[in-house]
Amino acid sequence: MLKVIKDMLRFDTRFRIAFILLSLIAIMVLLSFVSPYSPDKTFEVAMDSPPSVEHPFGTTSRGQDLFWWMTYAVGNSLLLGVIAAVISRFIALAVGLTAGYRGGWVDRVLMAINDSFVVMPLLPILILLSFLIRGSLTVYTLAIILGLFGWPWDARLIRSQVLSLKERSFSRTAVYSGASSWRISVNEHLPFVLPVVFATTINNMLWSIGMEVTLSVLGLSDLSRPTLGTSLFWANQHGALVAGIWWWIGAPVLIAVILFIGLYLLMTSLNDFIDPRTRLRLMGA
Amino acid sequence: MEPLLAVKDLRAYYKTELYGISRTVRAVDGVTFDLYPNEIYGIAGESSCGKTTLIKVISGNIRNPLKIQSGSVHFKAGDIDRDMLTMSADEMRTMMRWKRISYVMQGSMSVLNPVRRIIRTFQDIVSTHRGIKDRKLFLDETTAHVRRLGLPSEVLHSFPHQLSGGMRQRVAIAMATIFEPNLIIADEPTTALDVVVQRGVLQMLKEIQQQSGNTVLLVTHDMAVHANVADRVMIMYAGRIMEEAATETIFQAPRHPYTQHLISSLPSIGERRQRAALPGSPPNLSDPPEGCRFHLRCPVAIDICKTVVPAMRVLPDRHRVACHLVEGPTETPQEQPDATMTESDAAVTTQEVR
Amino acid sequence: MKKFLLRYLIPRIVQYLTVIFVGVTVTFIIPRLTPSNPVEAQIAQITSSGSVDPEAIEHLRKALTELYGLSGSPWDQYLAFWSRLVRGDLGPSLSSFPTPVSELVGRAMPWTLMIMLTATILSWIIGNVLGVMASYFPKNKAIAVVDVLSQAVRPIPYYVVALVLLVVFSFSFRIFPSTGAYPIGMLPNWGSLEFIGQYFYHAALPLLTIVLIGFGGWFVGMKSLTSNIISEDYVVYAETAGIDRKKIMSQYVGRNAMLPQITGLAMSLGTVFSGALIMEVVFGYPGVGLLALQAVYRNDYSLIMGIAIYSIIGVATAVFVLDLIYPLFDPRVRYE
Amino acid sequence: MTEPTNGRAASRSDQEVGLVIQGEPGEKPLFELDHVVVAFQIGSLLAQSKLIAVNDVSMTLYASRPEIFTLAGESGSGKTTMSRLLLGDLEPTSGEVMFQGRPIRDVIKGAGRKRFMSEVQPVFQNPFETFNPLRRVEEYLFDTAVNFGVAKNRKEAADVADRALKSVGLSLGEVAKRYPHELSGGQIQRVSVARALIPNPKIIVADEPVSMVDASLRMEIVNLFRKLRDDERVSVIYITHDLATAYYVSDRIAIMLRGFVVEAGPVEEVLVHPLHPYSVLLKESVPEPAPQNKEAWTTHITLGATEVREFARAGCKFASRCPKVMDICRQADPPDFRVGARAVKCYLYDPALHIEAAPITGVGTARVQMDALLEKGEPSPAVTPEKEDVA
Repeated sequence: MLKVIKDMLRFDTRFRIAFILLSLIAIMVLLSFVSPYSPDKTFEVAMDSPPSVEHPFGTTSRGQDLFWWMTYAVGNSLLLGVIAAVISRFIALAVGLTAGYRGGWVDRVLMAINDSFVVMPLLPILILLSFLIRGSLTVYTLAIILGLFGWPWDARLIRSQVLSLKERSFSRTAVYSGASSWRISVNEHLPFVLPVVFATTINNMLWSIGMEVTLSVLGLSDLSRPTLGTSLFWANQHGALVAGIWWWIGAPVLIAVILFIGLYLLMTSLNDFIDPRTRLRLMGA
Repeated sequence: MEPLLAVKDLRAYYKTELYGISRTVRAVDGVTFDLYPNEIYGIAGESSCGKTTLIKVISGNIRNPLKIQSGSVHFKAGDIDRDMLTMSADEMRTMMRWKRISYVMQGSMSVLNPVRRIIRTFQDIVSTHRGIKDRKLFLDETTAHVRRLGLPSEVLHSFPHQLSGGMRQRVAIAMATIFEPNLIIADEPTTALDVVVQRGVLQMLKEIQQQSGNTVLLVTHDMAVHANVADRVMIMYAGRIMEEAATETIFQAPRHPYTQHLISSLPSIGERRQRAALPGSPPNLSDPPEGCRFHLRCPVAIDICKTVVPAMRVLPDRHRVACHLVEGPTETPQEQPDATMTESDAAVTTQEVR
Repeated sequence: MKKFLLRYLIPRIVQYLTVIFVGVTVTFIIPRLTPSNPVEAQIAQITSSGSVDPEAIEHLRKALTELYGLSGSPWDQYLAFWSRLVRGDLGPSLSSFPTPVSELVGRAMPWTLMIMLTATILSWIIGNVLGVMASYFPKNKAIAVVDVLSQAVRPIPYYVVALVLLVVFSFSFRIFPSTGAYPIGMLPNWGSLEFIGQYFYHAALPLLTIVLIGFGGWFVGMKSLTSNIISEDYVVYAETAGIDRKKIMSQYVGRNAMLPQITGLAMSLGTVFSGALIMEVVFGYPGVGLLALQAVYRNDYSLIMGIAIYSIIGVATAVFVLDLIYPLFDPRVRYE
Repeated sequence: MTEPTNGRAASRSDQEVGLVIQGEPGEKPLFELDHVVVAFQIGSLLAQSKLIAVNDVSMTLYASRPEIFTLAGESGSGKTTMSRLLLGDLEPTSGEVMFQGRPIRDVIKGAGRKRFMSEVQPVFQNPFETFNPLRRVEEYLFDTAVNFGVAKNRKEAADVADRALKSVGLSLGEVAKRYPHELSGGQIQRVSVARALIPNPKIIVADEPVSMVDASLRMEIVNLFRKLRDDERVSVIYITHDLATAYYVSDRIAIMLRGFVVEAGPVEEVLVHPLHPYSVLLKESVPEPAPQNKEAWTTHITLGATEVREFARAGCKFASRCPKVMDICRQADPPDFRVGARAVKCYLYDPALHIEAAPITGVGTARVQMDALLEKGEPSPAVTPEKEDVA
């Protein structure tokens, strides 16, 4: 594992950049555990002071130190992304594998529903849903909701992967070796399906963290919890842009850019690395 | 007679690098041969013997990671008398492609643009090389050309997916011959086809060659096809030429142990004597054996075969054999021995293979 | 023709109806699965602003229950839901009572669609053209810059990109207006040149945003498609035949790589539409997105419901239209 | 059959016509196909058409008479469908496939499936697809040994695998820890046969096992089949388009065309003196590896690829290309006519028609109007050779 990271750091610029950016994010998340300020308290520091040595990102009109608030925000946003990704992975795998392996009318029905969700504009539906439960909305419930809606694209990908694997001769060899369908999926197909699952995980995290930003800006989330979205919500509420408190908008935007570009580059570089074709080429095929 | 195409000591390698691991596949490694006007020259060999790479070089399809290490491909016909490897992409396009050298690719199923009618590809080719002033005239000429080759003119107005595989391969041959080029390269033209269709396609190719007197370079792994179509045959193994001779000689009096084995193992209807199988398998070209590349599988190998690359011997009737057991004058210039590997090559080919 | 109808058209129509069916059903089920009761929430909001006669509240409760289609068994509600939908009657908006929801959405939708469709087509074309060029001229510096730029913008959430562009172009440099589709005080009048000019002036930044975010995806997709297609036999063949490189790029590589991109466009319209809504929120553009924001702020449940349903129908229809056009580009579908 | 073949007569060979042969007295045939038809529905639910991939095929195969049995034909002839039928992947649309005297649909029910697989094993066409490129090939040998109860654990399985590999001229030492790409096509194909041998099957169904193997390695596979038949008493169903290796290795052969077995019998007879005009054409089209006759092979004008609509036609599927075509050929499917030990589906051999037995030559000289190529009424197997595999 360490060797892999070392190799990729040496030979893949994208991975190098991703590594640096995500290290910054990781440091921020860790710092939140030693934060001198509680994220729930307001008016602990002077209001509206621009970035300084004491307050690296400045302070807000709510009297909060923006840097330390952002350390919580990044952590919460990442947590939301991970939960949503894990939940949607389970659904995507279940739907994709079932449709791919069962085939026939099961496949047709599942894919008709799946494609409907792919095509549908999800934002209005998410607005409706969050609107109805906004009283009881927490980071966790929002993560679960996003997880429940974030699977269709990936289920489709997994299904098509399974369909092509099923057609390959080695699957039939496994059948005639007396292997059970369960063993065939695990031994023969998983090494090909896992890279797809992995790549889509990061992609899905990007999607759900972005969606949280959107819903929060509309006021449809737990606004007392710091996240990338609620940071922007409060900045908007206090008219930070008009009032010239640029750092209040700037800090979350900067962090978001670092986080998203970092994750995206990590995904593309890992994508190439865990592609079975790369593995085969590295083995000398 | 002067050769139409003279390939001299050609070395073409694939060089790749992935996460710090470099590999050099020495697909064509010191190949010398001549093509003459008005002949069908066959290249035979197993998978990964280098024949496909050789064709890529001759047809001017050198793309990464394929790199020319050394050698020349000299073309001489009409006003052209040059090494093709020194030509720029533009020179290749304006002087050589399709006017002088055309190409019938492997995989007739996929060489035609699936979203355009076939006439449009003809149109692209003709307008690039000759220009189309009068569309009606172009249509008439193309239709006449296609009909002359025994194809219905309707094929021109079809999409590729509407034609059968054999028909598509014939269309590809019609395209390759529209300007009557000096050299037609046919790379496994019938591999995916059924035997009945294969026979028809090869007959068409042979008829065209006989009528126009040009040269056809026919690449196929199927020795029986060479027996029936080619005038001369070259046998490749692991990136090198093992033997080259007139078809009759190759089949009736082969000298190289590899050729001898290939010929004697061919089954034929009406004869059931036991055919021996050759032990082992072709070497990995990213780490080829020293000496003769065939020595590991050769039933008659002697010590020298393990260390020294056999020189090409020239026997009567343009019969060339690269084997230490064959007596005869060596060809000049002598092929370079394996030791010409440059330092950088030595560094990158240390990849563990077996 | 009959075969084409049966093999191509009917599955598409079925899928179109499926999307609408699934979408409408989801929007029907969601409020009934959530613990909150929109009627009670509405009443709580009204009573909190002052004491109201309990009898009036009871009356209101009944009216709202009827209005939201919450009376009767779930199955009755579901059927009633469909029948109202077919009649195009989704009840009145509560915040702009008694304007019907369909009228409000109908008024906002053209603004969204105009800008979204223009921007989508633009970004699709720009992304695809640049994508083909990127893999065909890998050494071109300008395209390399575009490549990096698009890769950098692509992962960042819509809202953040829009916000940055708003700050840069209308706060820092004041090139474009920061809000609205036309100046405040002006009345929409498509006959007046001044209005049309103002329309384009106001639409420029939102348009730019969607294009900037959108083209990256098409660019990356096209680049990987073309890099695959470039090694397809028919391209290698065309190159060996010496056919003009520009012609190969457009007629051989582009034409074929375009087909999956059209399918991709159809599949991504929902996402693009969602993005357009976010853009409107940032730029205060008077489309469906802004309407949704207002509905959220004003607690207008029926309006949000209407927006969700009409958005689904609108996007599904657009996808269907695209599906109908597709055979024009792919002869294999047309002639099979 | 024009004559019933039931009941034993004085001479066994007297009773054997085409694909139906006799076993030991009282022996149940290993495989018995009785007028088997396989039809595929193709197209969507609303625009269906029927493709008959296997049409009225009967044959028997006995464990007491291990043999190499060739199914030969071009793409779209139904030979791959036949292999799937014998492997129990498919059930016949009509007719019956019996395995050891029981209908195959009963045999492969539930746990019986595994028992059936231990008797009938496949070898696939593409050696580089036979094994998962990301798994070591020996895993498949161990899996097979353990799953079929030949070995109790992996340690025992190693011995079993080694023994199986030795019987194909390899050893576990040569194969151990290797990935498919580290072996040659010929080696993998032999490992594939070794794996198939582990459960001690009575039949191996090999679908084009050498078509993707290099010439110098091809004979070792084909010779291996002979060895299996003679030493291990395993029958091999050899499915191929290559008549030369078919002749070299097999005992009986069936020539297939559009789902029909048009000619079947002992390979020496069928391939040396083919009777059906299609068999003649096929044999004439095979290039002989002898340059002496090259002029003949390349000067006859052969046919265009007019097979496009043949599936749909009534009567003999070869009628549109046949130089000896008669009116009756276009009206009804020819039945099997007996000629010696052969069965030939051609009216030329109908004793009732009293046709002079003249040798068929120059089948390839007829030219057929090629515009038929452009009709696309039926799915063309020439365009999509996998068509016969749609299920």
